[in-house]
Parts: sequence; structure tokens; C-alpha cells
Amino acid sequence: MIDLAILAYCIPGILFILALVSSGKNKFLGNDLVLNAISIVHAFYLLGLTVIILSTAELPVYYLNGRYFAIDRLAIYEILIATTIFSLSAIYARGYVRDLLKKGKIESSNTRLFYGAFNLLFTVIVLSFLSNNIALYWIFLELTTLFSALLIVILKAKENIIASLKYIFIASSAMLFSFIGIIILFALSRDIISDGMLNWDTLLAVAPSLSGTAFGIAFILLFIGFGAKSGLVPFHTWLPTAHSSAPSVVSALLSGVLLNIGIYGILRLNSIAIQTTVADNLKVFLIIAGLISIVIPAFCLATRTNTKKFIAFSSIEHMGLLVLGIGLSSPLVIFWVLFHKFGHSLSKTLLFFSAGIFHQQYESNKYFQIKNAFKMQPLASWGLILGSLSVLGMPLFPIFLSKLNILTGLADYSVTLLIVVLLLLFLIASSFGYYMVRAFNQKEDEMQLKRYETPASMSWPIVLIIIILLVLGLYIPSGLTELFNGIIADLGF
Amino acid sequence: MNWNMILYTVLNTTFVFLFAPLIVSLIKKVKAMCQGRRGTPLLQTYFQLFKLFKKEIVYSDNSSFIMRISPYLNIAFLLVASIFIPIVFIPAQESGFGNIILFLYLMVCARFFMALSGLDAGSTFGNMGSSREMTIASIIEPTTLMACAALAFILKTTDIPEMFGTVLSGSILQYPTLFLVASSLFIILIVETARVPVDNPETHLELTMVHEAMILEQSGPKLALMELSYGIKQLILMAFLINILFPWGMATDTTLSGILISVASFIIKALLLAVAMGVFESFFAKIRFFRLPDFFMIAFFLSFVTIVFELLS
Amino acid sequence: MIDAILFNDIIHGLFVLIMGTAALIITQRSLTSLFNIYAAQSMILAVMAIVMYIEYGTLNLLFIALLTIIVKTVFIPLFLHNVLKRIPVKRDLQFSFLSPASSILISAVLIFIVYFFFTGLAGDMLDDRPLLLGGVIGISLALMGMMIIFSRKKVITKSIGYLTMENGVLLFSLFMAEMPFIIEVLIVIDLLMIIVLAAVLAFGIDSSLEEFHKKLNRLGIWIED
Amino acid sequence: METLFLSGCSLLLLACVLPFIARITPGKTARRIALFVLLSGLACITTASLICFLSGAECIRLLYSLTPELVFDIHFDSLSSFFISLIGFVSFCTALYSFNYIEHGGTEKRRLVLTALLPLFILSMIMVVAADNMFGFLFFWEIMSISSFLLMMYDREKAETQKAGIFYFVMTQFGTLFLFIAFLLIYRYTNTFDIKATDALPQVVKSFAFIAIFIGFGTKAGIIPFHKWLPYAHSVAPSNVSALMSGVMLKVAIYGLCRFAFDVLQPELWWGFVLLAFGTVSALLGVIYALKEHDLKKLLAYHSIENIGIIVVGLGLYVIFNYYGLEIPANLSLVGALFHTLNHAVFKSLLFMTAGSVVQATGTRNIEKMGGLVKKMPVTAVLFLIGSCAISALPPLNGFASEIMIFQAYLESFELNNPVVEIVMVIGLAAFALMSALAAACFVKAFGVVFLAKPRSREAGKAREVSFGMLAGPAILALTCIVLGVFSFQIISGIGFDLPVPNMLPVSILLLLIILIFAGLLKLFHAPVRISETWGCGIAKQTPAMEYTATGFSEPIVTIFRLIFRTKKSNEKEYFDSAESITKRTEAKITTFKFFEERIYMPLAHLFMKIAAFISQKHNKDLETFMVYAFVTIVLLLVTAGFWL
Repeated sequence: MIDLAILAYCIPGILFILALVSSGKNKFLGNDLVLNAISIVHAFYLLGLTVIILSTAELPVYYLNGRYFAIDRLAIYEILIATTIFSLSAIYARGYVRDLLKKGKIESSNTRLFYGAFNLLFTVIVLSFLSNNIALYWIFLELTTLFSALLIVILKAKENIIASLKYIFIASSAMLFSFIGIIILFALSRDIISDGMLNWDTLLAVAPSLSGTAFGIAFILLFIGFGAKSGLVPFHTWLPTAHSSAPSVVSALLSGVLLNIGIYGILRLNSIAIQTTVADNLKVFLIIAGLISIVIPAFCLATRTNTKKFIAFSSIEHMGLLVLGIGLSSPLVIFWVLFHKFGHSLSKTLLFFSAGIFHQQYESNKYFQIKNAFKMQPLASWGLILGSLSVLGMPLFPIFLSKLNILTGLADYSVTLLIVVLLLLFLIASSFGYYMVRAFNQKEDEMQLKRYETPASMSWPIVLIIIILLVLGLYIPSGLTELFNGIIADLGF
Repeated sequence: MNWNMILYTVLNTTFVFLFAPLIVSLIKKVKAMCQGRRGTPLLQTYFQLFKLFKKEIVYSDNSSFIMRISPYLNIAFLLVASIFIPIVFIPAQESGFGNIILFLYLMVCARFFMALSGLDAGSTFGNMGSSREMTIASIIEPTTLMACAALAFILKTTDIPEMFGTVLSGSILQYPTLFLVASSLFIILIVETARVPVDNPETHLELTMVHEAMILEQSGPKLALMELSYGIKQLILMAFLINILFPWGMATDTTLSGILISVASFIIKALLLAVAMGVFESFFAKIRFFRLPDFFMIAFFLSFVTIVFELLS
Repeated sequence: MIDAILFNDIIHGLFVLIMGTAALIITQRSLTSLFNIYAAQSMILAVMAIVMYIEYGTLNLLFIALLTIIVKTVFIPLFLHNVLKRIPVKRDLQFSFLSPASSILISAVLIFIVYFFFTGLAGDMLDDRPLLLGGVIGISLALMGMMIIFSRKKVITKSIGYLTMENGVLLFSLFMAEMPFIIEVLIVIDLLMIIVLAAVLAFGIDSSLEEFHKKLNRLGIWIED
Repeated sequence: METLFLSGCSLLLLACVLPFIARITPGKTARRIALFVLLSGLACITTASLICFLSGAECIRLLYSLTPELVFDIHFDSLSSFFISLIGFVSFCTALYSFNYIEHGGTEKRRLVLTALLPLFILSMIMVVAADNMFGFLFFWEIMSISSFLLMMYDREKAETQKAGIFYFVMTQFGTLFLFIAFLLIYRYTNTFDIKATDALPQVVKSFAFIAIFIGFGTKAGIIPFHKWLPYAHSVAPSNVSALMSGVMLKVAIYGLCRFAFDVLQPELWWGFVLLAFGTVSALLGVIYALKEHDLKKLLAYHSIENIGIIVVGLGLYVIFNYYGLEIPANLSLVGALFHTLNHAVFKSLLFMTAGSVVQATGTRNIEKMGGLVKKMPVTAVLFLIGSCAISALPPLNGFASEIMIFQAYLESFELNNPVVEIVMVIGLAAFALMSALAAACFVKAFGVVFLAKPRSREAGKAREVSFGMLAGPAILALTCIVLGVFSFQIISGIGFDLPVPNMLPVSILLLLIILIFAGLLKLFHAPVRISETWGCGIAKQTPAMEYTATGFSEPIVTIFRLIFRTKKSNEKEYFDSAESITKRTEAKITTFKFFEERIYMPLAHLFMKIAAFISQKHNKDLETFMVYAFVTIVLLLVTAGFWL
């Protein structure tokens, strides 16, 4: 079965698109609920598939001589995160998109576009993880920009177009520099393997014999693109706008899944980098890059007034922390970086889902519009609060564990840096407190607001995420530990 | 508690209880004579107390149980405090009575409840008295503690009977710095007993008064208890000063003659001190309330200098 | 197989032409001519690929040249012209941050910087390759494309900037290491999709909102309900 | 023992979730059940820890591993079992008090949340103390911070609460920041999270770690200058929560300080002076600020700062004496500090709870609007009085019992033989005495103005005595105040310390005896009693307006300490005409200058906000600008890469 896994992953998405395109004016396939049901099935099918592969298959598995596709432990783990978030988003989208349609924020003619892009994005993301070839990975990464830009632009507002354009231009231009990096890498590999190879696993294997300087340059060029995709400063500028103007379900995907792909690339690259002669330089480079990405949000969050932008800036910070952790590249830290990814994705999804409900209720993302929050939307309020606590790395949530351990790694590396990072984290936490205290405590005459009845499909994912987070914060399954250790062994940290 | 201790407690308390009113009248008498008056008879305070015990008690309708219990508490705290200052003889060690801090705080207790009773009736006089009493108490406290610390530094103990014993067994010339502390203690004595230049115990309606204002609402036997406790406080503080500087004549064992000698010598010394206090008072005018801290600073400085001397020698 | 010196001369000539087209793109205000210049630039690249095919005989180069001609000199310019017909914008007059003159000046500086940067790389791996200049021009072209993106206001012009960047990358890959053909094809497809999307979004920016979603449909990217 | 402790913990956890899963209407029943479960859980835990403490054996050890490196290690030694007993006991009384207290104010839902968070808060405090490694410590520490924050935000619509909330949250994070620094520093050198004595740290690092620990725990404990959150947070929180925060949570910080500064790192002499200096300043400024305060709960909060100062002074003295090898004074100060920790927990929670009853009965926290409550709420008044006496260090109550140990330690400094240190000690002693006397003055004011004389407002006139439940909890604590005081000598020697402290039992017996004698005498005389008006120099009728206000009462002291109470005068005028000749409205204000807030906290916050605004503004740009950012970065990266690699 595992031999067909790659097909099993991409066929449903392709079939779905074909059906959409060919169905023409078919009313049945134009119904948002039907489209949503298909999306849910799709997402859960992939989730199930991932879980089965994870629990049964002997990894890694290579396809087509390993030249283009492969499934290894890191990839399957990333896919697990992605499919989980997608499954939750698909459920959430049911109520959310319906309400957007009702309010006329999305034209009914664009429902197909939305779900089409949704499922295509899903497939492309999975494929990007499955790519064993850096160039292929690059292409899928580019495609994710494309489809997510489409999802952003689905709302009828000029700011969405602007946000989308910012996203496309910044990310794609940066990605072109990545491609230059890929070309250099390819040229480099030709010195070792006559044909030239861009496979992750081959490169990892031949890493010690790669020319250091040239690899360093390739690394930095690749980092530009991957960094832009994962919202690292100073390529992060697209991120707050895109996250805040996109429909919340899309914001959740952007933050929870898309940012991870860039980080995934950086992690893979770093696993090669640590074996080269420029390892120390690149380590410093990554740590500085991560640090900068923590500095900027730390100083930006306090003055934000838009909830979703606020959350978006927090994503930048977490990406910074992850890159910092990757830069430290000790096995322990990498272990917790991997764990952090899951925690972060879930927390961000939780936050954006809750923010989405708030947006439906108050027709605004501004904090000062939030009135009688606990009375109007108790679940979303707790979602936002618990989500905030979670991203701040408070205990009972998994990020506490990962944050603490990444920081221990940092303490081993440099005490000064540790203090700086802790100070920044303090500023971030303070900003969160400042924002949430102001947001949740405003009262107004109750008559003026009509309560938005949250559909079950929007509230259940929130409850589910909270439960998963709490469980992960208190219990780490041994399977996960083994998986992580396997990944670390695979990557040679 | 052994018999020795019980004997000591009973004798000491009774002595203090009986002797205190006499000192009150004596100082009044000395002051009157300094002012060229004849003054009241020496037993006047006893007559007054006796009279008060026979009168009815009038409570304000605003007042509460604080008013009713504070006289008892006052006298109880001060009588217990008096046990800490041996007069009749120096009791055996490990009595549980004698810690200088506990002694000071027992007096704080009495003051605390007196101030509360001043507030109880809601009378402006009482309120003002309490407010000022607590202010003065607060700013004299560091001075008092400093004096105690000085004593502890000089005599290497924090137990009052032990202090007396040390001075008694040695010679005052061994501890020259004691005179410095003693002057500081004298100022404290003036402040604690609400005398000129800090307070004027004679008047009742002058706006500067402190102590008398607080007990303004007390009447009858309750007032008598308050007055009596005032006398006791004055006596034990005087005894403290006297026995630190001139403990000679005090008995260290429980023979009848020893006790008689120590009581007699104490009475003489106390009379002399009372006269000195009366004369001292007559030389001074009352200081403005907010100038008091400066006055206290003198005492503070003296104690501090004592400690510095003690440390450097 | 042609003479090495001749080959070098041809390549150098083509480089000059590419830089010239790049300069034109930076300064040109008429959108139509922008598209044409872009087509010309892509054509030069294709020629360069053919020349290199003749020199090295790698079949891949030929395919690349073909692909470039079909997509970049024919399809994309046509598509852009088509788009231009439907939006009210004809000329892009605004410049932000940089005037055309300063852009050109900065480009010159950039070439130096990139050259400098490249010598580090050259020491390592380009010793057997004579065409260091190709890489330098490639990256410079990419940076110049980026300059176009931020110095021009209209989305359509920005797309040209992006396309120029991509040409730079193609140039770079020609001289460093040709990618497997399948990758090249995928990249071109990706490029196409991005351009289409950008163009569509340009509609949105330049037209009213209600029209925008209708235009999305009219363009035939997805089926009308 | 483990079973007892574990079952206690599970009962607490059950109490956390009960209000939500038990959908009983009315919610009152659910809350009652939850609180009852909480009570029984606390009883279990307190018993277990008390047995541990008294037996002196290390009797509880539980492990739960998340990963091989991250382990929750629950371990009781004598220090932790002492603190757990303290937490358990005080929480027990608070929970008892909560039965009736939480039924007032707030909405039904909010009460349920309060009931659910209360056990979580208590449990987290217990676990912080029980945790035997830094990971567990931080884990529960953060839960403690967050749950107390959520509890504090009970009345969250009020602007005051929001301000307090922001202050509290930020300061909590500030403290945690330093704890992280300290712990990770220790981790860096020992490579383990275990809390155990370590020599591995270089001297400089050790000092640095100490400073971080001191700031971290000092912030939580409210040591000046890190105290500003405390009066805000304690005053707006529900009174049972303030009782827990002030009575218990601050003690957890003290525990941390003892554990990490003394147990893990080996103290140096200068640490003692740091502790002594900050402790003295906190104690003194705390009480001076309290004198000026007219918000009953803020007043108590400032007294918490004072008492924490006392405890820290004790710890500082311990370090100094220990350094010089003087065993008796060192033990005196350490035991004194720990004993005061217990005593403060007892009387401060007592005071907060009774204050809560008063606030509930009168509907205001402003003491200028109270008065005369002794007749409306006699039991509460007596309980508050006992608390006041205890906190003013009046013998024979418990506050005195511990303060005298510190006094005694101070006085024993004549054994030091180091003039410089001794002079420092003497100055500290003077400050300590001043603080102690001012505390008494402050509580005369507090009790007098709140409970005595005539009611100063209509609400105070209509106040009623609170129900039995709200008296029982404080009553137990009041009794404890007395017992801990009277039997202090016996308790201290009972746990194995032979220290020169006075035996308070005979003193108390004599006191009682004398009171009885005099009361008996007066009974015997049958003095006639008459009730009359207060004498007022012949005025027709006395009104509350004639009474001294709290401001009036503390005015002399404020005048004497005018250097500390600086005032700020502002004068705003509005005019009808442009020539500014006809005044429309004038507003003149004299406010106390809040030194720490206006000179330290707010300027820092403003600076941060300024930078934030600047950087944020850089993000509100168009695509072109963003591309320039990217462009410049890429060029810079290329240059760097060329040079660097």
C-alpha cells in the first residue's frame, strides 16, 4: 500500500478539481455545503492516511528512484500537522463560509473557487512535503503562494487584493533568489555526483564533501525565499496584512500550515549545513535571523489594535523562535522545535478560529469593538484567552515545554542572548496582557448587540483544539518521542 | 514558676500599684512649688482615685466595647510590664519576664487600646489625642529601640533584670557610656509620660494636649483605672532609668531585710528623680508639635553615639 | 561547435543587449512597449541558449530555448496585451523611491556588488567555467527586476519586473547549471500562473469592486455559476 | 502519606471541574459541592504535610515523566512541608469563608468560574512548593500566576480592575522573566533541572543568579521597587482571592527565595546586605504608604509589602549572621522570618477576609465612608481587631511572637565584632522599630475609622453583620493568631529550636488574671452606668462630620514624612472668553506624587510604547516600501555573504 501512498495523497485533490472544472453549471456541485462535505472527507481521508502510514509503514520510502518523491519521518510528521489543521479548518469552514455567503461577503459564484483553491492548496502542501527534490519543493512552495493568495482574495474587499498582491510579490521575488540558490546547489552537487542531484537525502549524505563557501552562499539565498514564506523579518511584511484581511479559516491555514513549510525547508537545509565547513557561520546567521524576527514583533505588538494582525505578529515571533532553535541545532533543541511546530500550529488555528467568530459577531477585528465578549461569545472568548496563553508558552500547553527547552539550548549557547530573548518574550507577553485585558473588559448596553449564533461546526473545532492542546501539554505520547528521535537521527543532528 | 517568682511578682506589683500615685502627686507638688504655689497635698492622687471609684460610669452612646474594656487592658498590660522592672529584688533568671522588647511592646499594647478608646466615642478631642499619641509614639519608637540597643551593646544582654544585675555587680565607672544612654532614656521618659515639653498633663482643654484628650470620655472607676495606669507607667519607666544607672541597694536574694532595703533605697531614689523631673518640667515651655521630631533626634543621637563609642572601644 | 573567441564575443554582445533591455524596462513608461521589450529580452535569452547549445551541445539548452520562445516571447506578451485592452491604464507614469536615472545608476553599482559577491563563489567552483559574467549579469538582472517592482506603481509593470527577475534567474541557470528539463517546465507553468493571477488582481485594483468578481468570471479562469 | 496527598490533589482537581460538569441549577448547589470537595481536599493535603513536617522525615515522593528529561518530581522536605501546611491551612479557612462570600456580586456564570479557578490557584501554589525540580517549579509557578490573574479580573468591567490587571500581568511576567534567567543559568552549569545545592557555578554567575532570583521572587513578593502591582491587584480582587494572594501567594515567593538563594546557591555576605536593605526599605515605605491610604484593601496590601519586608529583613539577617558563624542569632532570624511568614499568612488573610465582609456590607472600600460598624457587625469587628493587634505586633499575639525574634536577632548583633556591620545593623534596627510603631498607628487608624464612632455614610449605617460562613473562616484564623502567639515559645522549642525568646504563656496568664481581678472588683462595687452623649463642649448635636477623618488622623505623620509624601498640584481653568478673564470652570487638584509609578514604571512603559509606535508605523506601508525592505536586505545579505563566507 505504501508504494501507492504518493498517488493516494494527490489523486483526490486532482479528482476534485477535475470534477469542479468539468461539472460546469451543475447546481449540486455549486452548493457550498456539498463542496464543504467533500473537503471534509478529503481532509480526513488524508489525515487517516497519514496516521496509517505513520503507524504502520517502514520509513523512509522513495518513489521514482527517489529522484522526485519520498516519504520520510520528517515529511510525514509535517503532513500530520498539515492534515490535522486542514481537517479542523474544513469543519470550521462549513459554518464560516456559509455565514460569509449569507452576509454577501463572498459571492455564491465564488464558492467553487474557494473550495477549489482550498483543496488544491491542501494537495500542493502535502506534495511539497513529499518532494525529495529541492527544486520540486520550491515549485510546490511557489504554488502554495498562488493558491493561498487566491483564498485571501476571495473576500470582496479592496484591502484583500492589496494584501494578496503584497503576498505574491514579496514571497515570489524572494523565492526567485531561492531558486538561484538551488542552481548553485545543483552546480555544487555536480562536482560530486556527475549528473547533479538536488535530492534532500543525497545532499544530506554528501554534505561533508560540499564546498563550504559556495554552500554557504546557496544557503543564504535559499534562506531568503524560505524565510519570506515563513514570515521572517524583514520579509514578514506581507504576513500581518495577509493574515488580517483573509477569511479567518484561511488565516488559520496561513499561520498554522503555510509558515511551517518554509521552516521545514530551513530545517532540512540546516541539517545539511551542520556537516559543512561553514556550519558555525551559518549557525550564527540563523540565530541572528531568528533573533531579529523576535525583536520586531516584540516591539510591534503593543500598539496593535487589530486582533488578527496581533495574532499574525505573534506568528512572526514564533517563526523567529523556531529558526533560532534550528540555528542552535543541538538534538535536544531540534526535538523541541519539532514539538513546538505542532503546538504553535494548533494554537494559531485556535486563535484565528476564535477571532473569526469575533469578526462574525462584531463585524470588525478591532479590539475596541469587542463588547460583552464573555456574554456574547463565551467559547470564542475562552478560545482567544487560552490560545493567547498557549502562544505565550504558559504551562498546561505544549509550547511551555518547547519554549523552556529551546531556551535551555540557548542558555548553553550564550547567556547574553538568552537574556535578550527572555526580555523580548517578556515584552511580548506584556503586550498580550495589555491587549487582552483591554479587549475583554468592555461593556455596553446589551440591547444594542444581537448575538451571533455560532454554528456547531465552528465551535467544535475550537473545543477539539483546546482538548488536544491540553493533552499535549501534559502528556507526550511515546510514539511522538520516538518519531522525533527518528527524525533527529535521520537529519543527523 | 517557683515560689520565689510568685513572691517577687506579688511584691513588685503591689509596690508599683501602691507607690505610683504618690509619684504623680509629688511631681505636681514640685512643679507647684517651682511656680510659687503651695500645690496639692502629697496624698491628693489617692483621694482622687478613691473618689472616682465611687462615682458612676458615663458612656457615650457612640461608644462600644472598646471603651469598656480598654481600662482593664491598659492596667493589665502596664502591671504585667511592671513585673519586668525589678524593684523589690532581682528575681532568679529564666523567669520569662524580663525581655526588654516584650517590655516595650506591652506598653505599646496599652497605648494601642488607649488610642482606640480615644477614637471610640467619636469626639474630636479623643480623635485628636489618639492621632497625636500615635504620631509621637511612632517617632519616639526608633529612639527607644536605639536606647535599648545601646543598653544591649553595653551590657551584652537583652534581659532587664540581667542588665540591672550586671550594673549592680560591677561599677558604674565600668560603663561610662551608660550616662549617655541615661540622658536618652530621660528624654524617652518625658515623652512616654506625656510631660512638658511634649504634652501637658495638667490641662484638659488646651488644644495641644495628647494623653488627657484620649481619656476624656472615660469616667468613674474606669477613669480611675486609666489614671492609675498612667501612674504605673510613669513609675516603671522611672524605675528603669534609676535601676540602670544606680541599682545600688537592690537585693539579689529574697531576705526580708534585703527587700526592705531595696524598697527604701528605691523610694529615696524615685523621690529624687521625681523632684528632678518636676524641676526639669518647670524650666521648659511646651514645644510645637511638629518640632518634636527634632527633640527626639537628640535622644536618638545620644543612643547612637553610645553605640558607636561602644563599638569603637 | 564554434570558435571559443567568437562564442565569447557573441555571448558578451548578448549580455550587453540584455542589460540594454533591462535599462529600457526600468525607464519605459508606455505599457505596450514594456511588453515588447520584455519579449525582446526573452528572445535574446533564447538566442543565448541556442548559442550555448551550439557550443556545448546539451540538448536541454535547446528545449529551454524553445520553451522560452513559446512562453515568454509569444504567450505572455500576448496575454498582457490582452489584459491591457480591458483595463483603463495605458501608461505607468509614477515612480516611487527611485527615478529612472537613479535606478540605472544603482543598477550599475549593483553589478559591482554582485561581481564582488561572486568572486567568493568563483574561487570555489567556477574555476573551470569561463562565464563568470553570466552569473553576475543573471543576479544583477534579478535585482534590477526587483527594483522595477518597487519603483513602479502599476501592478502590470510590477509583473514585468517579476518576469525580468525570472529572466535573470534563467540567465543565471544557463551559465551555472541547467536544471532538469521537467523542472524548467514546472517553473514556467508556475510563472504563468503567477502572472495570470497578478494580472487578474490588477483588474481588482484598477476597477471597482463589484466589477472585479464579475471580471474574474469573465476571464474564464473558472466557470460561471 | 502519598495516598493522602494524592487524594487531596485529585479532590482539588475535581473541585476545579465540578462547577462546569455538574449542571445543577441553581448553580449555588454546584458551587457548594465544589467548595466542599475543595475543603476536604485541603484537609487531606494539610494533614499529610503537617505529619511530614512534624515527623521531620522526607515522606512524600511522587514522579511523573513527560519525557526522560522533563519530570514532575513531587517531594516534601521540612521546608516544603512547612509551606504546604501553611498554604493548606490558610486556604482551608479562605474556602470556608468563600461559601457565603461568592454568593454576593457578579453574575451566576462568573461565580462558577471563580469557584472553579479557586482550587486551581490553590493547587498550583501547593505544587510550586512541592515541586522538586525547576521545571515543575516554573510549570506550576506560571499556572499560579495565570490563575491568580484570572481570579483577580473578577470585576473586569471597572477601569480600575483593568489597570490593575495590566499592572499585575506585566509585573508577573517581569518576575517570571528573571526566574527563567536564573533557572536557565543554573541549568547551564549543572545540566539538570533538579533543585539541589550546587558548587558548579562560577562566583560571578552565582551572584548574577542571585540577583535574578531576588528580582524574580521579589516582584512576586512585592518588594519595593517591584511592588506597584500589589496594591492595585489586591484591592480589586474579590476578598477571598486577595486573602489568598496576600496571605499565601506572596509566601510562595518567599519559599522560592529561601529555596533557591539559600538551598541551591550558597549565600555570600553581600546578599545579606541586599536583602536587609531592600527588606528595610519595603517595610518602611510599605507602612508609610499604608498610612496615607484610605482604600481599606489597598491599605492592607501596603501592609503586605511591609510584612514581606520584615520577612526579607529576617532572611538578610540570617545570611549575615550565618556568614559570621553566629548560630543563635542566625537561627533566630531564620526561624523568625519563617515564623513571621506563617503569622503573616494567618493574620493577613484574616484581615482581608474581614475587610471583605466590611466592603460587602457597606459597598465601598473607602474607609472615610465607613465608621460605627462595631455596633452593626460586632463579630467581624472583634475578628478584625484581633487581626489588627496581631499585625501591629502586640503581645501576646503571633505577629509579636515572630517580630521579637527578629528584634532579638538585631540586638544580638553585638556579638559580630565588626563595627561597620554593627552600625548598619543598628540603623536597620531603628528603621525596623519605626516601621513597627507606624504599623500600630496605621491600624489604630484603620480600626478606629472603620469600626468606631458614628457611621460616616448612609451605607455604613445600613450595614448588617455577615452570615455565619463568613465568620467561621476568619474566626479559626483569629484563634490561630492567639494560639500561635501565646504558645510561640512552646511551638518553637517543640520543633527543636532552643532560642532566646520570651515565654509568652505566663505573661498571657497574668494579663488574663489581672483583667479578671479588676473586672471582678468593679462588678463588686456595682458602679452605676449611664449612657449619655459624647461630650462636645456644649454643641447641640454631634454629627459624623465632626469626627476626625482618616486623613485627619494620619495628617501629623504625613506632615512629618512630607519628604516621602510629595504632592503634585495642578490647576486647570477654562474661560468663557478668549482674553481669559471670565472663568468658566476651574479645577484644582492636589494629588500624592506616586514616585515609583510616575518616575519608574510609566516612563519605561511610555518609552516602550514610543518605540513600538515607531516600528509599527514602519509596517503600515505600501507594497513598494516593503519591497525596498526586502531589496535592501537581499543586497546586504549578498555583501555579507561575500565577505563573511
